[in-house]
Amino acid sequence: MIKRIAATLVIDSGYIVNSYNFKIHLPVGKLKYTIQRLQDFGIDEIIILNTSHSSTSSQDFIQLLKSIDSLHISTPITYGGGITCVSDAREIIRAGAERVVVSSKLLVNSNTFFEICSYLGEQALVLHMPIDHTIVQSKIGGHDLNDFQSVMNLLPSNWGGEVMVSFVESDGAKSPNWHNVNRFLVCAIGLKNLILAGGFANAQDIGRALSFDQISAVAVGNYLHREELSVRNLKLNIETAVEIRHSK
Amino acid sequence: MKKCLILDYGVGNIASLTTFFREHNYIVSFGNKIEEIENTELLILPGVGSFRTAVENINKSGVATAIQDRHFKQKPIIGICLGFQLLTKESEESPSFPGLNIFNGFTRRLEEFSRIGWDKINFEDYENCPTNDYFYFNHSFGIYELQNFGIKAFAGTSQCCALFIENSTVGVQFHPERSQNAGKEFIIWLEKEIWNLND
Amino acid sequence: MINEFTQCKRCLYRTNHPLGLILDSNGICSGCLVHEEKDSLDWDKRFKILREIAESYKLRNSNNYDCIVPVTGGQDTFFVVHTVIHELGLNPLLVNFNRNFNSAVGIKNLAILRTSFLADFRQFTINPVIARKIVRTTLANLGTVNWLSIAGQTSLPVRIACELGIPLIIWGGHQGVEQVGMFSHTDNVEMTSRYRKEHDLMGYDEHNIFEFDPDFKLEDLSPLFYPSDDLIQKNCVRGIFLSNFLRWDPVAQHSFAREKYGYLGRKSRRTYYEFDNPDCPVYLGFQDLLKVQRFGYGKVTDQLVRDIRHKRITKSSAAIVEQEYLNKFPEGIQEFADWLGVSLKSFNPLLVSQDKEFARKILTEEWRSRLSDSSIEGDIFDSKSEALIDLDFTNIGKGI
Amino acid sequence: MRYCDSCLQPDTRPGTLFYDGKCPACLFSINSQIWDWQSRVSTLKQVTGEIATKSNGNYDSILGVSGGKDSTRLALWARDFLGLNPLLVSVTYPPEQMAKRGANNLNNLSELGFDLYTTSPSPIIWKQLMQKSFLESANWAKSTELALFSGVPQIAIEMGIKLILWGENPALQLGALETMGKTGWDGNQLRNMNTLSGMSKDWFKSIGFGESNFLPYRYPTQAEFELHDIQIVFLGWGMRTWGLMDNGISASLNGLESRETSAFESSDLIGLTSVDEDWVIVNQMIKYYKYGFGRATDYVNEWIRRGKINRNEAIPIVEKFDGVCSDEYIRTFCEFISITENEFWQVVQSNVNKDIFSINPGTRPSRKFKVGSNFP
Repeated sequence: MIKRIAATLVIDSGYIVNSYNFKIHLPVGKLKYTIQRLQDFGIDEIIILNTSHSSTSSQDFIQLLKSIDSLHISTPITYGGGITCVSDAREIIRAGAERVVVSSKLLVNSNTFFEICSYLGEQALVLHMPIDHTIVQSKIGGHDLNDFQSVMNLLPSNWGGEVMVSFVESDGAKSPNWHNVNRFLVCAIGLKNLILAGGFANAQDIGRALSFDQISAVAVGNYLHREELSVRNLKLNIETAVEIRHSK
Repeated sequence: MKKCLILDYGVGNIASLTTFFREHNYIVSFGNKIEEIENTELLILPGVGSFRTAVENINKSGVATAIQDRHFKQKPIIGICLGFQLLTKESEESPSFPGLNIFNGFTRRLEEFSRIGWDKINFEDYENCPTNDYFYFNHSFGIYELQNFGIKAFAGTSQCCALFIENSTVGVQFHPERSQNAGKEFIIWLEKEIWNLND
Repeated sequence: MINEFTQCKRCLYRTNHPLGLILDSNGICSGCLVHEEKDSLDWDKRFKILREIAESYKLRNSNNYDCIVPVTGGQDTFFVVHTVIHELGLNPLLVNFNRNFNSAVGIKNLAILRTSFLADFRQFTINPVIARKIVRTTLANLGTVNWLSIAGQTSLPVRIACELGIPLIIWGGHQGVEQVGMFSHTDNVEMTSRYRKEHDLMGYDEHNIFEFDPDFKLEDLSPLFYPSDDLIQKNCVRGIFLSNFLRWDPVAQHSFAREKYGYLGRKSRRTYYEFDNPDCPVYLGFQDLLKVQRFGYGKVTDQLVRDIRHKRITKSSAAIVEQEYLNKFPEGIQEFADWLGVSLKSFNPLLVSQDKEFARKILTEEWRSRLSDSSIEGDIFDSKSEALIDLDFTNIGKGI
Repeated sequence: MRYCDSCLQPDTRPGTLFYDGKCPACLFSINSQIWDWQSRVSTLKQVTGEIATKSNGNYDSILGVSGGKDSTRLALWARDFLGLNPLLVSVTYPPEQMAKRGANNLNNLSELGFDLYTTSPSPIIWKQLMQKSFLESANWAKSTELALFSGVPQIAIEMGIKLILWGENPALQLGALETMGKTGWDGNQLRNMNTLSGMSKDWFKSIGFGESNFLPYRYPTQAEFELHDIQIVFLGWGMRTWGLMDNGISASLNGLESRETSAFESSDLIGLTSVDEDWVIVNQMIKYYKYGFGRATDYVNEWIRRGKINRNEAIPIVEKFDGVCSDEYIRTFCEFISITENEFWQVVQSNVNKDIFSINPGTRPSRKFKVGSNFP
């Protein structure tokens, strides 16, 4: 499979937001316009992380996913946020998403994770693992490195889904903290299908991340909205030993 | 305007398929009645969900023979992802629930456990292929050893079959409705080369 | 009618702000949060980044301009042009989209601009027949007069950049950052067509305006076309905003422009501050009425929020000032009706359709007299008397 | 100095040749009676139609306008008669120099339903070039004329518009043979107009600015014309009623605001010529002192050719109004290019054609010749 560049769209109070260290959210705009442009730029996948699930259930998000379909969106969509049971996951797939993002809490605290896997098929799941080098088990469910390994051990060795690892400290930054990324990659040797996120905002950092075997995709966040033709230029300027998709 | 029917078997991303085919000038309907299956110009077997649920619903609505009938009468069918697997004999995902057995092959768990992302498809000795572009795959089961004579293509380095066409029945493991421009051009290619369905 | 959206604890904005506003856990809005950076960032370091960008575009070649600067007869044009020429040492081409109706002050400010700086100037005036048609359409369907001039102002400089092969466009303030804190200043957010369509043009760009009025001819709107992605990429066109690189304070910048260049303001009934939009005779008049109807706040609110954040006024006294100005009868409304070629009464159906108390107003037939010829009798506020020899609502004027 | 037998045009205009005692304009108007105007119009329609289709973007042609009589008439004729969709381009004067009626006339053109694209060179540089041209050749318009002519082809190249529309063919109507193209309507030799040629880069740089400050004064080269496949077409070639009065009357009836000041101050008899700014009157006066004919002569010559008045009735009009220019125009002109009125008159007097004018200290130069009779 070719390596991918995904877009992470964090949602708060109904808006896409710029997210800084998972703490500060600044409003960027509605999903509709940004998704349209990301598709124009040939993004490989769109990951929607809805952080406003605490106030509204994922139900109202079904309407939103359906409305996205009216925009002639022919880009794979992955939705996460507020999924606590199989029926949530089923609704979201029916509404048009390809995959659902589930938090590590579901895997650690209950059997729901594996129920969803068997119901939808492992390929429809993304396990979200925020890595927080500063605070262990912070409010947002951040894991430090040995935490990460203990969670990974709960997964069957040939698990068919993907794991999205986002570095909380460089969320929204101009570039990731490569010292910590390298430390993480060492302890993730042998894993595969990892999606890296957190401060990936230029072709050089993304190219470097994609060159590791464990990494199948890099998810770009705030950078998407900062420059014109953001993703398109990224794809043009990435010189990796690894091939990426250039859409016609 | 052409007509197409998305077969309702309790599973699949109905919304995105509807939009996708509407954009190709189809009047899209959704159902599981036998006469609907017989009259529509294109039958679509949607793609996301579990093999077992789909087979159960097909049997419950008793449409299996109508589908097989279309195949023998060269009436256009497209099976997308799970829809493609349903066309085979059976699937390792739900062994005791036999498929439609239109394609002589088996669906088994992927050697690579899952294939998520974009890949090119390479045809086996077939000339006027569609544009050589990437398509979106998202599956953990795949079809191997297809004995039928037809147009066959594989995805990247994988052994599982990415596309198989016999008569006017098309099975694709990838999602054209999620493959941006490549998906659009692929449907146009099918209409011209395989189904000669035009507005 | 209390506005059911929650208000920021520190300023007057509510969460129904059209650009999107988010409150943090303490009830402070994203706009106020980002504004704090104005007193925490090292602005010498920020300006150095801008200088480096300017340097990289300066020595391109001598048979072209170094950059394009979009200009109007108001806002922060003088400060931007001054900064580009005298601080950054660039040789800009000044570009103006003529909205088809200007105040005399606006035309004079443009004339003063042209004679005060060593820079060439270009202006595009769309066919007035088409202009009126567009204004009628966007008035009826988007409740705004302003769509045309924003669509033009945000596309003309980019088109000229592609046509002349000038990659850099330098804008003044980024409204999204300054009003609702969409980005941190340090994000150096640049011009995008997504922002233009979604926020500047309320979701409708020149290609989907046909949803409202199918008998527009596409080529009639060509003066509003935004260049294609391919064309922008081919010419490496990018737009940067000064407000990310220096401590952006329009009030201070206007007084600088007044002292150094003689920048002129223009009084308005509905605001206490006259130097933001002196060039448009509608923006603070009829347009502001429509804005209050739709969003419950007006231009005076924007100015008060700015002053609160710059600690020039407290929130409580700002709330009083806001109520004082929000319901004032706008000036220039008869002139706008004349320009559009309609009577004052013809605005009433639109005004009632946007009214929050629609049902009550229909019952009482109150809406019929909202505007009538007598509305402006004895209009003591005769903007013409204070204007210069030219009248307002001028399309093209001499200026000096 | 010899006069044309049939009108009051002296042979002092540089680059014109009289033939059989007649000036080129008279020959033109005599010959034009017999030309097949219908076939000229259809040629123009066919030529402009073909080139128009090659333009990319929304506009198929581009027309240089000042808002004056010629451009107002041409804009309407090109759109409503030839069916073209022209973009109007105007190179505008600095705000101080532009007349209020000039702004109103540009506005009038816009209100007639056209998109209008104006390009305005920096007034600071414009003023200094005006001063330099005036001090050197007593013709302040030499540098500005280059900007006025260069704006249209520059924008045509920038926007990929292949067809440039122009008014009269100076070679035919004014006898400026150096601009003669392949055919009557071909304007691609316009660059050789004597007022345009002879402006080297160094001349510009001598006022102390860099090359990138003179971009509006760069007339595209012949190679650029060919590379971008640009073709200038003289529409006047196909318009039988093309002339000062025809255009002036038609434009006025379409909203043109003419010059109200009396001809005793402007020598602009009907107030229809160069109405966009007023220091052209100063230039006309100086042209009169150089060549012995001015604005009034242009008017009466056309009236004579159209048989409105005969040569003898025209002579007293020329004697009274040619070379007239009120002190006010001179005062504001000197103020604009920051020279004193003494310096002004020194430059003028050093450019007076002393064969035909005598210099009188303290008053303006006076004619040695009698209007209408060859001299000496």
